[in-house]
Amino acid sequence: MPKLTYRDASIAAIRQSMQEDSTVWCVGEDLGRGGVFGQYKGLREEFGEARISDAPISEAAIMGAAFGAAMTGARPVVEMRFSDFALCATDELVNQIAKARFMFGGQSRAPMVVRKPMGLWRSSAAQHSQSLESWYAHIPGLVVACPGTPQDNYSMLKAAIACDDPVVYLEHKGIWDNEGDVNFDEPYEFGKARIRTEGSDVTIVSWSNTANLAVEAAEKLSREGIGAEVIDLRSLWPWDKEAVLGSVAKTGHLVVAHEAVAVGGFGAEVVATVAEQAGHQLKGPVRRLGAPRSLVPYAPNLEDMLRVTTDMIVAAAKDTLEKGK
Amino acid sequence: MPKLTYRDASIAAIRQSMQEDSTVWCVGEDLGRGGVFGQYKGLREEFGEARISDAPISEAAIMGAAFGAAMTGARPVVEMRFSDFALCATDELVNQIAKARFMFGGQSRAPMVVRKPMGLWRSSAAQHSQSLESWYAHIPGLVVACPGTPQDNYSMLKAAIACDDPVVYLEHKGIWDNEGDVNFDEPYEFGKARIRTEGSDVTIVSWSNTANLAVEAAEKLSREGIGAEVIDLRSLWPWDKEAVLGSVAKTGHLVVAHEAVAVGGFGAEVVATVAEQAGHQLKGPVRRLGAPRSLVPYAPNLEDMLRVTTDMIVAAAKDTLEKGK
Amino acid sequence: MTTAGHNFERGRSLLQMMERIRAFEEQACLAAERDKLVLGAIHPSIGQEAVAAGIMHNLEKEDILLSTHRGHGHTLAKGASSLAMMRELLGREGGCCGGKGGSMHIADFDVGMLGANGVVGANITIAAGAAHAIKLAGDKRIVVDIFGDGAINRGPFLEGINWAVVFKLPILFVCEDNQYSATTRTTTMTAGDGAAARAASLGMRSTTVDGNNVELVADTMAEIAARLRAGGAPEFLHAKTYRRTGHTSFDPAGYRPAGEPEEEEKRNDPIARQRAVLQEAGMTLADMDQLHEDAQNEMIDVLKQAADTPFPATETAFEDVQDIGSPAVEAY
Amino acid sequence: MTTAGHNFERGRSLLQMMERIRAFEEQACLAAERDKLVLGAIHPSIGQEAVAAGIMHNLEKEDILLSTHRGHGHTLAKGASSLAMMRELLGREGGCCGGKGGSMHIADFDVGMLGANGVVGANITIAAGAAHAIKLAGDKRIVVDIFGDGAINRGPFLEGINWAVVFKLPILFVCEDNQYSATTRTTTMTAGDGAAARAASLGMRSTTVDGNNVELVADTMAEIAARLRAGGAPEFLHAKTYRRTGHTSFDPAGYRPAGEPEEEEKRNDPIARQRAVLQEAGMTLADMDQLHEDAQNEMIDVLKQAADTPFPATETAFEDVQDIGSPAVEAY
Ligand SMILES: Cc1ncc(C[n+]2csc(CCOP(=O)(O)OP(=O)(O)O)c2C)c(N)n1
Ligand SMILES: Cc1ncc(C[n+]2csc(CCOP(=O)(O)OP(=O)(O)O)c2C)c(N)n1
Ligand SMILES: [Mg+2]
Ligand SMILES: [Mg+2]
Repeated sequence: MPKLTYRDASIAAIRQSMQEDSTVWCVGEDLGRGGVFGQYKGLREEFGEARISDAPISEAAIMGAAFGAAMTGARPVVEMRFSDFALCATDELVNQIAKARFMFGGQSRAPMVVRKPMGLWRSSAAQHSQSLESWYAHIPGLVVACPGTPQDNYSMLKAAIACDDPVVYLEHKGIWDNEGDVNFDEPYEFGKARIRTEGSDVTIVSWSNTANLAVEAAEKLSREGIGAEVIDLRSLWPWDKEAVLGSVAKTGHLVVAHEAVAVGGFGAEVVATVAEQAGHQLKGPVRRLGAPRSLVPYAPNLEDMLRVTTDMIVAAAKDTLEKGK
Repeated sequence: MPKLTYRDASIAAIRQSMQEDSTVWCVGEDLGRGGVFGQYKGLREEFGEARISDAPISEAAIMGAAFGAAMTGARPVVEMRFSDFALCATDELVNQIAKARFMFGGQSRAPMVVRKPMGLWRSSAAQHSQSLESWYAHIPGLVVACPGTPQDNYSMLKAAIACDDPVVYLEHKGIWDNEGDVNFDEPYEFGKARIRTEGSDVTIVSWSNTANLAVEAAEKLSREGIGAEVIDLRSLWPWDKEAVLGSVAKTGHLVVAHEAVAVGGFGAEVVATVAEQAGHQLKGPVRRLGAPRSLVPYAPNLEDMLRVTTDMIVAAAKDTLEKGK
Repeated sequence: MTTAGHNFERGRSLLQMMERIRAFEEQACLAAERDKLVLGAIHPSIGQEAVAAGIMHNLEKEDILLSTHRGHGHTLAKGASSLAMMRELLGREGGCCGGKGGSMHIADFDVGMLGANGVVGANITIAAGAAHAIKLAGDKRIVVDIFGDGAINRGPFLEGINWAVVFKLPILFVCEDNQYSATTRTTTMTAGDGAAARAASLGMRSTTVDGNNVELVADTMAEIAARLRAGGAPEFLHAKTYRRTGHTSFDPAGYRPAGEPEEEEKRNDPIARQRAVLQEAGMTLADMDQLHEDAQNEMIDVLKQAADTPFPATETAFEDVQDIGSPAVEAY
Repeated sequence: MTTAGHNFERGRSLLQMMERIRAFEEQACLAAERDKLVLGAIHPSIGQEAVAAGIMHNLEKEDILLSTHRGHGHTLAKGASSLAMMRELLGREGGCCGGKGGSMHIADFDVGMLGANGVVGANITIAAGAAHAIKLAGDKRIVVDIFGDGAINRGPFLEGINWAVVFKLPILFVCEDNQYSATTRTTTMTAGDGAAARAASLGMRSTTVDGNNVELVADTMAEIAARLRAGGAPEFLHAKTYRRTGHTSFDPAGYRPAGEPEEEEKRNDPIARQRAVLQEAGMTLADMDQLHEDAQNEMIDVLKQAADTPFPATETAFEDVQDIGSPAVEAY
């Protein structure tokens, strides 16, 4: 099994998809030079400029044109550079792409992947650091993917390109260099979580890079004899309710942790679902971790005030166990 | 006390604000002819075209220009016509308006109101019917208002125009003709809910037009001897946690109902907050009502499948009471 | 029987299509106002039929069309079924979008009509993308995107046209300029010399035509289509017309100068003008009246049939959202 | 000592400002690369200083400026403190944005500088709005908005310029054309004749200048400013320059033709060109070298001071979000 970075895993997924299907078309600014994070490196050389297309600084046109192409036989992979810039194409994504198949009574499909690197990236400040996954989970018609590991960035991106729905594909821009084993044959099914660590004392639900922190937290907890089950949801729509409810039935304790602002974050959906469907199984108060409802500052010490850390996850897990006694 | 429609209450609020403060400036498409729902009727005649400005079909420019003006001494009231079209100006609202004061270290303010008529309006279909209030509640820097009655559309709009933060002001386009008493002297403070009906058996939390349905539901319930406390949050950021937690402490039963899609809706935030902070006080499972994660169809019978109704609220209240026994 | 040089068959068929569009929309307005059978807004194109008829005459079924909220005429002229369209307006089973889209989202992918759009200007970039896919696939089809004069003030106008020119895509952009955007006279909100000047500044060949002269629209479109099919660069057509009705069928449009629509109807009706042309070319009044009557009968019948069609099955409210995580299979 | 007709004092002050901008950015790049004190990206404008100096020379403190991610030079020339700016780049207390914005959001409202912007093109509509408020208030100030050549492909370019012309606002839009957008040569992604042609199609008076000739930029801006102050219509300035560095200080920019930046530096450095002009006008080399040294010393000192300044107090991470529902007072 090769060891790949999160970045290279995505390149491998695209390369294989493009080799297998000549309708796959990547489009975005500066793709010819490998993309702003190098996540298209080498592809222009292999597939040429018609299939690895540079684009003008026209996010609305990139998104809209990719959609028109998707309805007309292409399978676009759209690069938005920073998820923040995708807000320049919100009408296209939310009013057009997500709704067309339904509005047109099933006549069309939008088989496309919208790559939107998200999250904190040291001192990128408020316009280059957002995590808005909960927005997209709220929009019928969209699939929402948040890979956290090289393996998942390979298998989820392949699955996203192969599927006929529009997929909002949120890579975390802080972990392009993370390395891990990648099994090219590992299948992925949207809506299936990965149990990152097993445990029977407390359930920790997370996704994207925060799931990596949750794994670290579980290691720390295990040193104190606490068994944490870390569930990496991987996709937020659909999301693996069964895995979460099953784990909570076992542990009776729930911590949900993500990098996005807590208020209105997808953690609220997870907690609310558990409260509705399994509230009686909870043995301690649920704990939800996310950023305060403040903006991402530039200065590193201020930026750190917005972060959910491994230690915060550890503390939250202990807190719910403590209070549940 | 005059009886006014929801529409006329908003006109009265704007008129008074414009009389009191010469920097208030309304801008949007077709405002000169009174606005698409008549919610600016008569104002052009009184204040002239410089202050009740027509605009090109340029939502991004309307939003962006209003912001630039707000930083330069004006107090814009921006009309987006249908909240859906505001998605054409998402970068402006979310990346610029919400973030500027913070990014610039407090040097600027954006005292502006963005009016976005939202919600179901018979057979307007998927691009003219959305309710995205949970999106805006998730964005630091924004205040989010969802008035449900003529009184609130008067006092909340006045307060929104007077305040120095950007306010996303979501009127419900299905209730422009609703009538009610309006007390021009009633003050409004953001973050204070209105207890629409008092009761000690079950807490029903809602906002916008769904709060009106909740009041109807409470009347039905009261005929069956069930006392429902209907809390109309009115603003979603800030929102009145104290009122909700206090009521739940009393009733032990919670129903949250809104028109937006349930998944990722603001109901999740309310339920999650209660689960975190008062889970132990719940005597029955919480119930969350919202639209299924489907799009709004055109045919009236299909559209009705997406609606949260009075009867559904009644049933949910009874269900949590039943299960709590 | 025909004057020299005039393509009589084409002229007749252009008139017939305009009559059908007119009749369809008249019935649709009656369905809305008289019968209250159309609950959403409809935007009639009465008086603008020459644009639809003249352009679509030169398109093949495989060619692609995208349109606006005011798109009944374009859709019908592209070959969609009037019955399926009327059913859609009434939100019925068998509507071209299964009753889920309504007038503003009318579409018939089987005849290459990829949708009206409820968001002004949004189809400009989408249409460019359809043309992009055609070019990527090495297809020979062409794309036409029609939008209103109001749309030229939205960002996608710039972004979509720049895109089409940069990638040299097989597409024609048509600005159907009816002089109004909702209740606003568009020129009052439009800087510079308007649609064609903007298109030209983006490096696009641009033609301006009298959009109520159906023969001229058809001639012009024939040339443009030929150039596009020969691999030419994208083009722009500015078709000048006039919106005779209110913005929607319910809008009395009192904001227009008194007498303006009446004057336009008298002087500039595309059907009347084409009848004059055809009369000149030797077509009898009786023949022309027959076309009118046939169109009327077709659409009266279509409205009747549509009104007799049941509403869609309620479970379709959750169908065709998405395959993965569909509300039809997921609890919510 | 000066040649006839040449405004010696102005020329000297233009050179001085360019030297200060150059020195500031050289130090900022050192702070980023050598000292690792700047953690976010910085976008140097080395080689483009004439645009900032020439335009700002003609603005009053009360006039308003909006800029881009590449905005250090504009901000300094508008009168911001170099120390507050350097502190901002290093994310320190006393930075002009309290360390919360960094290079891409640099702003100094006290000198009318309403912000750089991390979103390409976004300031175009915002700047139009600032001018709108000025007009509503009956003020006499003018607004300048500067953006790059890449921004002309974004929708706000169309919408913002249309807006300014329709409402006849006191604003100058400047396209600072350095020929590149990130790693792309902008012309490869731009249809038609570019910035000035587009502005003209929107009804705007448009001037194109050699943006590395600081005297010419200043002369042109003096005329434009006079027209705007006299109540004239909004205008457009296309300033041609060249991006000598990579897109960010970390970008080696290997995608450019070999020798291109070196050639530009040799032939077209705005500072060298202005030195030649001033020498011609009688300024001594020693005087010019002194300006250079003063600027260098100022910025070396500024970097030292900034590096010695503490980071902001951590509680400021929750301040200045909003008054109502502030995270500083609300639990979350
Ligand atoms: C982005 C957006 N803004 C506003 C509207 C509301 N609206 C619908 S049609 C219309 C006028 C459009 O004018 P024009 O483009 O000239 O087309 P016409 O109606 O004249 O055919 C407006 C403003 C909309 N649908 N989308
Ligand atoms: C909307 C948006 N898209 C993409 C980017 C990423 N980006 C930052 S600067 C830049 C290039 C801008 O080129 P230009 O406008 O010519 O300005 P320059 O950098 O040359 O000064 C790009 C693509 C962005 N910041 N905003
Ligand atoms: Mg029009
Ligand atoms: Mg540039």
